[in-house]
Amino acid sequence: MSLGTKKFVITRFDPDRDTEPRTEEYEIPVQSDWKVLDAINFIKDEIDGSLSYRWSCRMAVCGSCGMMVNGEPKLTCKTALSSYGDSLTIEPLANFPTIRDLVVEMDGFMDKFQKVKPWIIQAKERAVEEGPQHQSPEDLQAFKQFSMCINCTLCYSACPVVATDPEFLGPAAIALGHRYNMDSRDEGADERNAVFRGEGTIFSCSYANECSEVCPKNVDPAGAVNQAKFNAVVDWASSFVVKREKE
Amino acid sequence: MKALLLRLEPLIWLLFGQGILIGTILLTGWLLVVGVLLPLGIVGTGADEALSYRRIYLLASTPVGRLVILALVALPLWKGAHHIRHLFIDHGGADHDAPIALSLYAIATAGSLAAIVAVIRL
Amino acid sequence: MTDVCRHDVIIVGGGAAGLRAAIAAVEADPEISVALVSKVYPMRSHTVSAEGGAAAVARDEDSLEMHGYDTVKGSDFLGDQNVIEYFVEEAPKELTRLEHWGCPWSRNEDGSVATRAFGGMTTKRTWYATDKVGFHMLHTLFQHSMRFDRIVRYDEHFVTRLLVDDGNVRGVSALDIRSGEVRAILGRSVILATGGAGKIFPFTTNGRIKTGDGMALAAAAGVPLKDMEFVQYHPTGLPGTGILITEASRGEGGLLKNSEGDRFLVTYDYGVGKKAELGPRDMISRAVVQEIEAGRGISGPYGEFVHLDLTHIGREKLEARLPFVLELARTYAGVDPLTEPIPIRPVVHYMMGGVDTDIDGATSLPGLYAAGETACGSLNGANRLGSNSLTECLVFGARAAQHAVLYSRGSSEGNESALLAQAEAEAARVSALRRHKKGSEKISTIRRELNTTMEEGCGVYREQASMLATVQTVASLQDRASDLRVSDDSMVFNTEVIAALEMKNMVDVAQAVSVSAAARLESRGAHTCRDFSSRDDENFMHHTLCYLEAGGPRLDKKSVHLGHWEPEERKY
Amino acid sequence: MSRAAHPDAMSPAEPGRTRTAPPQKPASWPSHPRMRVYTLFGWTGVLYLLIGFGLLETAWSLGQGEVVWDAKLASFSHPAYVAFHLLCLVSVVFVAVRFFRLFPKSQPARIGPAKPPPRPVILAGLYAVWLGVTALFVAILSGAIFS
Ligand SMILES: Cc1cc2nc3c(=O)[nH]c(=O)nc-3n(C[C@H](O)[C@H](O)[C@H](O)COP(=O)(O)OP(=O)(O)OC[C@H]3O[C@@H](n4cnc5c(N)ncnc54)[C@H](O)[C@@H]3O)c2cc1C
Ligand code: SF4
Ligand code: F3S
Ligand code: FES
Repeated sequence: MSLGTKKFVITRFDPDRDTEPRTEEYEIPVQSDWKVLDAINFIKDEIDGSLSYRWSCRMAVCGSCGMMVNGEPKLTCKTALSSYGDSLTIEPLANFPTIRDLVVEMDGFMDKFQKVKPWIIQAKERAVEEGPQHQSPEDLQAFKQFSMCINCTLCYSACPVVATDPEFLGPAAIALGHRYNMDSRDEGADERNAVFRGEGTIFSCSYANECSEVCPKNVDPAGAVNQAKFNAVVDWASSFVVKREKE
Repeated sequence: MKALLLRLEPLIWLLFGQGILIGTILLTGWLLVVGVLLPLGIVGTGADEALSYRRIYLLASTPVGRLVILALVALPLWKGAHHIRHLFIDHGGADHDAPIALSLYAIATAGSLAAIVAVIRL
Repeated sequence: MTDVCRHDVIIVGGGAAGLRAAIAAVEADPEISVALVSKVYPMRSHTVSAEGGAAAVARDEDSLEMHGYDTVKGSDFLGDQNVIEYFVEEAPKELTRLEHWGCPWSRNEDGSVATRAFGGMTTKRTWYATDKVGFHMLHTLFQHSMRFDRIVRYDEHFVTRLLVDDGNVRGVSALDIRSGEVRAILGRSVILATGGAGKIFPFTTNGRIKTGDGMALAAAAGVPLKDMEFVQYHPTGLPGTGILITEASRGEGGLLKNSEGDRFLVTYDYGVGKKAELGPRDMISRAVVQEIEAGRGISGPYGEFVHLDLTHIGREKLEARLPFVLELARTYAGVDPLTEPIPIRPVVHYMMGGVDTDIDGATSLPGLYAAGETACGSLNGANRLGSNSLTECLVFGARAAQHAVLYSRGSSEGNESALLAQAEAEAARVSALRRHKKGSEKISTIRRELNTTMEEGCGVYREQASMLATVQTVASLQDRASDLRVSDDSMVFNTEVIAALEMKNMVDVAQAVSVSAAARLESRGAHTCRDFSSRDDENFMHHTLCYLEAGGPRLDKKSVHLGHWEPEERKY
Repeated sequence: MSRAAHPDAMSPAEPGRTRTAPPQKPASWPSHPRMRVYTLFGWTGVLYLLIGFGLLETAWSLGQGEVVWDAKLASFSHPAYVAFHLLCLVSVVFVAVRFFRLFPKSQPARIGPAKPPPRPVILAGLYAVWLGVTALFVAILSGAIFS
């Protein structure tokens, strides 16, 4: 079913040509069941092949199609077009440098992501022959929600601290580190808490809660970050009581 | 400066959090009394009345009284200092965070120490 | 001058297969240098969208023998039995490793790993993490891979060619999408793990990136593609988008119903019989098509469909086991599965065929290995069983890497200047493409025409005449695709150049599919011909090999590795 | 987009591989209702700092003896002081309501071996303690008990 036409005001930036980002307008016919991404694909296929952006799965799970839609970070393949008026602005994700058009630079995020040691740390590695470990459904529940992050980085675009403090680890990375800390199979909390208390410290978060408001996967990174603070304080306090080997 | 700040961060956050939690819980009653009930004359300030020097002094100088006053004074200072620091950061002052933060925390520390003296002196 | 990077093992693809291979390579030799090249960040790979589960024997009531037999039978006896035996044996170990690495498998009350029922599997042996199994496996693998600093990632690098010297593969040329430069990434062995090619069809569960690049790369280097005619249709995709509603929804009790509200699968003539909803995908897909052809479909804006009914399962179980299905149906079909049936129709899902490899993942080109969906090591034969392929990525990703490491140790340095010359040529090709504003063909037009002809010729039911017509159309598209119009001449993040490169790969792969299909004059597994409606073991119990050569495609045969299990009539 | 975010926000590991446009803050922020609430929450910090020092002075005056204390009490009726206290009261209630909403989810599902109660229980507990302590405080200071 046709929804008539809508106007898209899209940010364009080509470092080879433009000194700074500019906008371009496209007026296109849209369908009632389209997501925002469908409209952008239509523009690329039919009107302007040079428009650059990332996308792949079109089912809200690969995390690559985040953009600012009318000033809010959105997963464009999940956001219904019908909930907007006749004109939409599409911009690259806020708080990230822009490489081209709607493509932002992920390097800083990937570094932070790796910094929190997002892998199982155990004093002694297990052999396959030992079989799968036991984990009660309850223990699984303790971290499950925080393992649902698709790394779409919408939360980074929404967080006021990320906007101003370039070192801040940021919601998704902290949620990921916390996910492993809360995993009953993991023994690496000390190491990660040291990271959490170091450069880019989790204590920079001012609990704006914007990250959780925009998260398309209900990861609740704000909850994770603030739980992580709680744990990091307990860990810090107990370090006065029990001497740590490494530091 | 920054390294020092990083080391202090957990403690500051703890005090800040308690400033919000305990501070807010304690402040509400106090503010109701001095902001509403006292000006309306519902609680009296006269010699034998509720807020008289003698009665309040007796209440305040108990160990519990001293502790409550300490919490009531010091914790909001930390909440305030920390939030003001964040206001600076949010409004573009992240590059000067360390000196601003340390000054603010110095103020809160001074206030807290003074509060300790004040309750001991009672 | 092209930038040169040197490593030992080069892995193309950061999906389940590529990541498992990278980890296996550094496990096999912690000193080795591994390049992990991927055209998207690894966690964006399409493995992320797999929903239902990964198969491996886990319970006492189950056995390797049973898993093996189910797989052989599912493959319509075209699977290589040595490969299958190795696979079922390694499967539990691989999934256990993933458990050790932190994969949040769903659990039974006692804390053991939970398993669910899947189509064509006689017992519950599919491990799952709610209904986001691929997502959790991929992220677990990616995060685990970050421990190893010997794995050097080349994110958003598009591999355009295999660099071959003296009959050995010695590296790849890769377009750095961000800067627009072509790099020569040199090494002693290369593993292709580039996933499937669903995008050659119009209606598919596959994401944008599944354009069969690895198959085209191998074919261009003279390596045959095997069993390309076998394209799996999944019975339950959402009309319009093609988004998958996982088979696990049937595993958990979902029922297929026609416009009259009847469970049509229980009717014997569809060949699914008693197993009904838990039959294999090829059979159920055919049953759905028959049902629609018989006029018992429901019509909607995207054609006829039938219903997948989950309403009787109950909120609690659906929310615990199938939360993603709820989200997908609500967001993309506008129905709430708690109270309404989900509209579904068969959708292109998986390529059984791929780069011809042996059990070690080795191809006919020395130094070149392949694993995952892009490879055809003949585990899946004519029809893959649901939940076997995620496990396949792990088992054969690891094995290919182990052999690639061994191969790297024994091989000598190539002739670097010859390799660099090839990379330079690639740089020139990409650069010409970038400036090709005057090309006469629009990428989206070619894509649409390719999609249309593939569906017409190589759908659920095939006919000789239409298959031959498709072969013709694809050949003409191949010519037209050499003159694509690229309006974007920027160096930086030029996605139109990528689309053009992918378009060429897709046409190549489509050619292999259509040519191989037209030559198989029987019905077996996913390849169902109306003109030849039964299986013909006498003449067609063999794999198809397709070489894409300068003069056109050439077909050959390869024998099936039989053994333990005798071919029999496939009945459920 | 209105204001620029910090130029180094999410800065590249290898800067300048290709030139980038600097990061921008979301244009919607200044007018966004959620961001307004958040900013207001930050601004209550100023009041907390002031009220903290005000209380310090009050506690100090209690130590100074009856005359000073009575003068202090008298000053509380000054309109400016009343206005300040009422402003503080409003902000304290605002802080409580926003913070109590956020607090339960920042409670880890498990702290070592201990498990805190479910989220709704924490929330109810917070409100109960808040109202209880406030009532107790008012009762004591107004002389309803301990007189
Ligand atoms: C919707 C859906 C659901 C599924 N559900 C299940 C299930 O429940 N159980 C199951 O067993 N299987 C399932 N499958 C199948 C299974 O997910 C795939 O077969 C498997 O994930 C393929 O993994 P892969 O590593 O081979 O490829 P992919 O995950 O597709 O990864 C391919 C990689 O190669 C890279 N690449 C490709 N081309 C190039 C190039 N030219 N240059 C550089 N890099 C390149 C890509 O960037 C990507 O990283 C499902 C598939 C789909 C589509
Ligand atoms: S936490 Fe949510 S918003 Fe942030 S990256 Fe993950 S999924 Fe995206
Ligand atoms: S938005 Fe930012 S400030 Fe904290 S709660 Fe979320 S990380
Ligand atoms: S395209 Fe994958 S999340 Fe939107």
